[in-house]
Amino acid sequence: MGITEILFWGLSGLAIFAAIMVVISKNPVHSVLWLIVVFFAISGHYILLNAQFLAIVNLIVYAGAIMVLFLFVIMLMNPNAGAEPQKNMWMKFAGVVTGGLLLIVMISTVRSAVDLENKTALLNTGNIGLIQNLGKVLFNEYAVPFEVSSVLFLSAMVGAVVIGKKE
Amino acid sequence: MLIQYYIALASALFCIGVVGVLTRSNAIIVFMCIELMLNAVNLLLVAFSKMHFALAQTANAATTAGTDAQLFVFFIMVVAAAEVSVGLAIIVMMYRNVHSADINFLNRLKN
Amino acid sequence: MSLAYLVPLFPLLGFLINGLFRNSLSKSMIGIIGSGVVLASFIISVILFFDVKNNGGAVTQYFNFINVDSFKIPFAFQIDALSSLFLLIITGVGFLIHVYSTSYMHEEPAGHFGRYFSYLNLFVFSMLLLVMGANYVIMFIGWEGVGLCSYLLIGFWFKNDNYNYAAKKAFVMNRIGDLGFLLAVFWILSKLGTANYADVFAQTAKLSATDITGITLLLFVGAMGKSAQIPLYTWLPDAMAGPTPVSALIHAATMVTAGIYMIARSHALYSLSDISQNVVAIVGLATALLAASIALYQNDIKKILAYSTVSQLGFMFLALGVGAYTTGVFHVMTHAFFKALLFLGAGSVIHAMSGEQDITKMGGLRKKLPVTYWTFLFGVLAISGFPFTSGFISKDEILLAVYSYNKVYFWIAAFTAVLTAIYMFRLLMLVFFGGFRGTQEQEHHLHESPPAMTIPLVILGILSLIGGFVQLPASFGGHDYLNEFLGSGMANVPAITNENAAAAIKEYYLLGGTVIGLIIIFAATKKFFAVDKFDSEYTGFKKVLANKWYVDELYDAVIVKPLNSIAGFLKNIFEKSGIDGIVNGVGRFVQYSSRQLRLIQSGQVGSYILFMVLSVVMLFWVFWNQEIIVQFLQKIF
Amino acid sequence: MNAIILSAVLGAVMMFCSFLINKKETFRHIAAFGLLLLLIANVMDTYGVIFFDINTHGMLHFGKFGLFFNSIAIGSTLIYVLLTGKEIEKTGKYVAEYFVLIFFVLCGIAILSAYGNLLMLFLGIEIMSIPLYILTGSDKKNLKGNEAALKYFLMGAFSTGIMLMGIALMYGGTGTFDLEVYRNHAANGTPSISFLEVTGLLFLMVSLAFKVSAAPFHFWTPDVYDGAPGVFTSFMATIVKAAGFIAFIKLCEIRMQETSVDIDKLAGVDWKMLFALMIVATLLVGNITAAFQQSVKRMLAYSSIAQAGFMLFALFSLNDLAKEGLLLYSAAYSLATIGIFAVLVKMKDYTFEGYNGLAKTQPVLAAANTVCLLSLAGIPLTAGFFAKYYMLASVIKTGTYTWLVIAGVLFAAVSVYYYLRVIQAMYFKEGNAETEEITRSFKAGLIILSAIIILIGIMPQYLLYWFYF
Amino acid sequence: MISLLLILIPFLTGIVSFFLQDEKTAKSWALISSFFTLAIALIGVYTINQKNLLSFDAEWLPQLGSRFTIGLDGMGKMLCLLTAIALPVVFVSTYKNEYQKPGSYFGLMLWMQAGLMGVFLSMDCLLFYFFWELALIPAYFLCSKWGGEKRIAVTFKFFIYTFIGSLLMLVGILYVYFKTPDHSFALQSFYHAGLSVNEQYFAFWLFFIAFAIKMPVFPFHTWQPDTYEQAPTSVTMILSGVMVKMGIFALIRWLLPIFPDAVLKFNHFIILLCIIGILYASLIAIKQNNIKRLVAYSSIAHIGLMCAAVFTNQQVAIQGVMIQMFNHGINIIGLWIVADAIEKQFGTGKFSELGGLAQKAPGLAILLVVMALANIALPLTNAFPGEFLIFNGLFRYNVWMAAIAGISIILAAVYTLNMIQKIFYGNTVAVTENAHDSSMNIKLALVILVIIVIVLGVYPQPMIQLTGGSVHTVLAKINP
Repeated sequence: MGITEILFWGLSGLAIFAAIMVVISKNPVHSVLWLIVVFFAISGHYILLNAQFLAIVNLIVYAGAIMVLFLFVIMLMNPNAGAEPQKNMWMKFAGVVTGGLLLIVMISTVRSAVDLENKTALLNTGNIGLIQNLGKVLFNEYAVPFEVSSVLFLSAMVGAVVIGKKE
Repeated sequence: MLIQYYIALASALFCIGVVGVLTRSNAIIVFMCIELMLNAVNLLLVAFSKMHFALAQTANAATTAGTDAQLFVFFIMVVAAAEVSVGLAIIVMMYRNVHSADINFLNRLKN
Repeated sequence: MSLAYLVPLFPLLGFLINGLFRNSLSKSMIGIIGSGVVLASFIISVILFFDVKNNGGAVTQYFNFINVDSFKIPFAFQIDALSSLFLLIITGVGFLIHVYSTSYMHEEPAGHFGRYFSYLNLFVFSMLLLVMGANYVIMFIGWEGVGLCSYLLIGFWFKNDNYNYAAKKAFVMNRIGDLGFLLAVFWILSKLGTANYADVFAQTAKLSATDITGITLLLFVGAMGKSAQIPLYTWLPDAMAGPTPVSALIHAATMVTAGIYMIARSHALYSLSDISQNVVAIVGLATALLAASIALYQNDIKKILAYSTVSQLGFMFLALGVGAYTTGVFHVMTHAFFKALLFLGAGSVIHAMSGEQDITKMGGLRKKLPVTYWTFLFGVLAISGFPFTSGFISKDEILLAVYSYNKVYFWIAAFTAVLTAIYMFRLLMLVFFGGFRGTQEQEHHLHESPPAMTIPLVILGILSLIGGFVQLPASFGGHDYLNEFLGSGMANVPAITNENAAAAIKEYYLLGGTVIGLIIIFAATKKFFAVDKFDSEYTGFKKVLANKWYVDELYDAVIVKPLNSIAGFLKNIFEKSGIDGIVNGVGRFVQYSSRQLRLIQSGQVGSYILFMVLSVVMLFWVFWNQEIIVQFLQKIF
Repeated sequence: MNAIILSAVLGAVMMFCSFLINKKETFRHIAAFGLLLLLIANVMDTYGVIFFDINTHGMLHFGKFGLFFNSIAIGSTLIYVLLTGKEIEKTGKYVAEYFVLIFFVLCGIAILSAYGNLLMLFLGIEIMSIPLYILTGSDKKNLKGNEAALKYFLMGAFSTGIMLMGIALMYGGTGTFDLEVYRNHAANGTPSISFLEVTGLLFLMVSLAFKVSAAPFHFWTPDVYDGAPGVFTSFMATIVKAAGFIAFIKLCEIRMQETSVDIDKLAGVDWKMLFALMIVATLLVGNITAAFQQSVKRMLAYSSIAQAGFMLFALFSLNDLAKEGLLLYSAAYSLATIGIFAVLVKMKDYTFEGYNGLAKTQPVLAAANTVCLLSLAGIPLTAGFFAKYYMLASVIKTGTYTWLVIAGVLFAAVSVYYYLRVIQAMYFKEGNAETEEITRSFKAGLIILSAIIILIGIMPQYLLYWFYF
Repeated sequence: MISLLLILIPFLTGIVSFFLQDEKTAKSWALISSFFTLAIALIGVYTINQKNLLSFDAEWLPQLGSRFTIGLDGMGKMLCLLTAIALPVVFVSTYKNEYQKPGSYFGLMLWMQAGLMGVFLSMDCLLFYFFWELALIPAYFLCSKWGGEKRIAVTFKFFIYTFIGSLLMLVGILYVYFKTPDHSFALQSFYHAGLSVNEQYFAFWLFFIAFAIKMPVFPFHTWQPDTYEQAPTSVTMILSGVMVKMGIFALIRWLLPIFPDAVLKFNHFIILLCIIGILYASLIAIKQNNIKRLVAYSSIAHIGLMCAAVFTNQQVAIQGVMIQMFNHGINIIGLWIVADAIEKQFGTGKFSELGGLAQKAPGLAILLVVMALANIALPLTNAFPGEFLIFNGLFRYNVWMAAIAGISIILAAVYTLNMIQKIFYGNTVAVTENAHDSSMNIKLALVILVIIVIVLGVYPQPMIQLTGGSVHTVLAKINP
């Protein structure tokens, strides 16, 4: 059991634990913080998988920008308002059960997948995750989606204006 | 590392996100759980990319197989960011009108 | 022969003229037209008759009525011995009754007067079609036509609902018979592909025994309806609701004998099936007896005559059943004379009694209405078989035929004949003898009927006295001309001849028997019924007879009521709640399920997503176990 | 390509108009003009006149099918803008922005009709959806609008998550996002079907089923269509939904026509059965629930689900008839629905009672509405008939699952029930329906619309003529 | 050419009629149009078929393999003639009725006629389906706009019911279409569609249910009495006189030749169903207290008889059905005219509230009696030859069925005479106290019908010859 394995299991455990905390913690602010922890753990996985670029972007975009945005909004609507009215127990229970079922189904599917026999994800090595490679591909094959995504941003921007702007 | 582990991990995170969506009623937290789901997917994609890279590498050393998955992750992040901006805007709009971020607070549309 | 089509044509014209212009024409005009057309066709019938007598019958075809691949039905007339004889009866008696009607119906307003005569003409037309048709289909046309006319004429006074019911009853019962007739025709058509008498009788070889029996029995069902035999006889007494001349013409002289005509016509088939012959004989006999027994205790003059008609018809069927076709037909003729006479006489009486029909309220009319009395007497003598009257000759010919066929039948028939005499004399006595039992003003304007009514009476009286001589047994120095005449028309039927000694002896027995019997009956009835007071309170068995063996009630309970209740059930329960209930139920179910289904749309995002995820899970499950489901689906569809 | 770029550009242009011009009407006219340009550009594209020749590296494949659909979508949008542009102005103060968003939606649609790569599918769906979230909530003070927007957004985002999971799994199974590769893979390598790929396809199917509001993923539809401003509902319910179907059928083509149930050999699976179940569910929910609605708008929302059920027939039987039929259906369905909504938004009262006696007060509206409704019901002599005809025919042509067709027609009969309710209200019930003031041009537009519907219904060959590729 | 005119004239005049506001104009316009159509139809009946003359063929939907093919064969001629006669008679008899929006009313009537004509003329299955619906939709609007007080719900039921039927038929049509060798909807290719026996068994029902609902045969009949009662009488006349014939016509034109094996398999069951229906309807008719409902049920009985005869697979029977279709149309229209006259005059069709009309309205009484007698197929009325042949064929098919079905003859007599008696005989009651004879136009219409009744009753042969050919073609298909 090398260092990578230990890291892998540690990060996985952390991610799952943090994710659970996101779901169960009462205070929205806490769940935001726990979510950030999840992101860090996932970035850790990226680094393990030697996808540095994504690791960084993940931290910057998610943990940095998006989560801050979330925090702003939560602050904007005073935090203790986050003490949401309890959903009825039944709903919660049903939710958990359903989620569990989904998990079981997915796992079982994967387990019964014969074509995944001893396939591994290459750790530490493999330089496809490095920027120079990604950049090359992005601006060659992926030029069109890259450009198209600008439309997405435009519409998001317009939308934010239309919705968010106070009259 | 066996790919099944990654799949299992991603599925777990994904399902936790789903559970959150189902159990919480604060719009923001629900939305956060959705983000969680997206991240699970991202992780899975990266893992797969490395898997396919590994497979392809046995054939020829200089392969760049699996790059597209990582780029896809990149795009997911992009889209996620855009979605967040719109989503939060909507939530804020609702908050302005009803001073609550509870998804069940407004329940005029039914049946 | 070329004139044949004229015979029905004249009445048809009369019908059209009287029908269309009934409001514009004067009564006398209508009467003249009405009777004139019948007279015209009578004259032609006479010509045809002698034509047939001299140079045989013939079939004339006019146009294709129905003409499909599997069979052709021409619109053709057949004039032969049988039909020409019937033509004479129909048009002759018909003419007399028309004349009679002109004065009998004189109180009717012009419109109805015209309607009456148009119906009457229409009847004559259909009756002529019936007898002249050269195939069963044409006969059927006339068959239903006369039924219609009898319906119209029974319900002639349509303001009275009972009359309407009587009319309806008559029509419906006839229809039951008609169905049998129709099925028989189909049977013939499907076997032989033709309905022309000539062809059918020529190809009887092609028919199996069952075919013949079936056909003949079904035809006989038709005859039951038309000629009022058991079990379909009950309409005839009710039919007396119609004007009396109508009863005379339709329900005594002509229409009701259609059944006899039809069987005589298809004798070629009947004589091939002993079963059906026997059935005919038994039914006829039973009917004769039953009707006679009922007639004993009726008080309505027309009802008595009606039942006597039924009974006489029974005699005719008996004759046919025992194979004495010509005799049957002969009795039709004589019966036409005396029964028409009796009805018209009764009409004259009713006329005089200003509408009264209950004989217990009459009495001693013989002085007031001499002509009516005498003619009526002739009629009574004839029907009760006073020697050498037409009735005697025809009836004892029947009895002889029956005797040679089956002794039991003979004795029953003889007994029935006695009954006939009894109720007829009872009628005679109650009406014309004893003291008057009616009210003052009835007595006040008792008067003999006008000549227009009496002349036909006289003619018919004479006919019913001497009309039988065409068939006077050789034992009395006569010769059966009619048998010869008909026999010529009726292939392969041995004409019943009375030329042998054995027959002669029986003749004398019968003669003696009748004379003695009649004298006794005359005395007895004179003693009992020629009275000043008569109470009609019957008890015990008499009551049963007076109530006609409760047959009507029986039918009502067994057929009419159940049918009604079934129909009611179907209409009110089965249709509404059953079928329509299901149909509307589907709609209601949709609405209900809609109301339930929309509750799933709870309006809560949480539950929506919950359902989505659940269905994703379901989808996976289905997906990985779908061979099960596929098999399941294949099982269903 | 023309359509994608031009629509994006036009969107940008409208954005600038929004602060260069301040007369509301002009936006409408510019938009209409822009749409016309777009239509022309797309038609030229169809016939090989391509303005921008870009190597998309297999990201986009421009087939006649997709381009035809673009023409239909753009054309119906044009009609939609011409008919109900006025109402758009009434929705809020950001008139130009609404048009911008509509253009962006069209851009997304153009991408969806041409995507050759799951990435483009993802982007297209997002580009199409995000503006819709906003349009749904565009009437900001209206709480129903807010609720609808929130629901739509949350569930949309969730379905995006599902879709991404699907894509990830498919990648895991195949190592690529390229549809071409999938297709070849399906063509030559059926036995080596990968569990991950199939699972991923399932996830993708779910998310797309969500977009086209097929039961049991339809729950957002009634609420959103009901809550959103009528004008935008009309847009969402017609063009957008049809686009969803186009994306769906392109996806189905890659391997969902496999129908061999042989689990132990892992050789294919019976997708048809899944679709059959989904179709029955959709028809059931849509028709049955619509039957008891009180508000016409909501009834139309459910009926749109029902119509989706019929369009799913095309996905069920992936043959030539299905594709032509889908085009015809989206054309007929869009036209009819746009007409109905155009009338609806003019009504003061959206309930059935609100329609009572419309035939007296506004005969033209009533007549046009009747034609559109009959078309939706699929009565002959209207375009709707041939749409349904194609759907049924395509299934019967597959020779299997005939019971599905029978179920379909039975539900069609149910649909007649609630469509006729509107006609009854308009023609046979007493009352005087109140409408906002109706302009001549509006009436003229309606008449032309119904004329088109009937024309397609009587002689569709002239339209069909183009579809045979 | 003629056949095209038969469709176009009513259709175009109908369109024009929508824009006519004034009552008189609309009425006379419709009347003129219908008479013109009648003239064309008569010409059509008496022209010998040269291809270009009677039939018309044009490109329609090449992609779907459907052509606009219409043509007149014997059966078509007869039914087109019926349709063409029906409209003017109806218009004349209801000339005095008031309608709101007369323009649209008559427009829809004419469209309905166009649809009916199309159904009888079309030689292409898709076209047939089109006209089948085109005939239905105007009927829907007519009934629910101008009908009685319960009209909306009732008509709704009627529409949905028949619509389900026609949708099933559409499925059947497509099913057969894909089996045709040349993927075409043409009549001939349908006749030669190589359907396996099992396919026939399946598709047969899809077609049959549609037709069964249309005719209607028990147990699909429940829409009919209500609709006939609620619909405006002139529409009812067309519905019962002509539209129900669509079902029987379709049986003979489409069902029998396309699914011969299925017919031979199921006919026993269907005939049984029909006979049950006949007795059922007759019994219910006996209990009816309302002239309209009575006529409706009697119509069900008659239609059931025809349907049964169609499936006997007997030349005689089908020949009988052919002429009976026409004659039943004539008779029932006559009965409806009387029913309408009575209702219009006294505001009620209930026997219990009527009586003694014969004294007040002798003319009407006589005409009704003739019509009623024709309804019970008395000899020398037009219905007799038809029923004679039908029963004959039924008898050839199965003696007992013929006998049982024959009971309906008796029951028919019962309820028909009931009606006559309750309405026209007996003494007058309060309602009919100061009744007057019906107006000239009604009498005129009835007289025309009566003349047809008598003429065809005495000399049915021409009718038989007219349709003989079609019978042969059909039977040649079933038992080659």
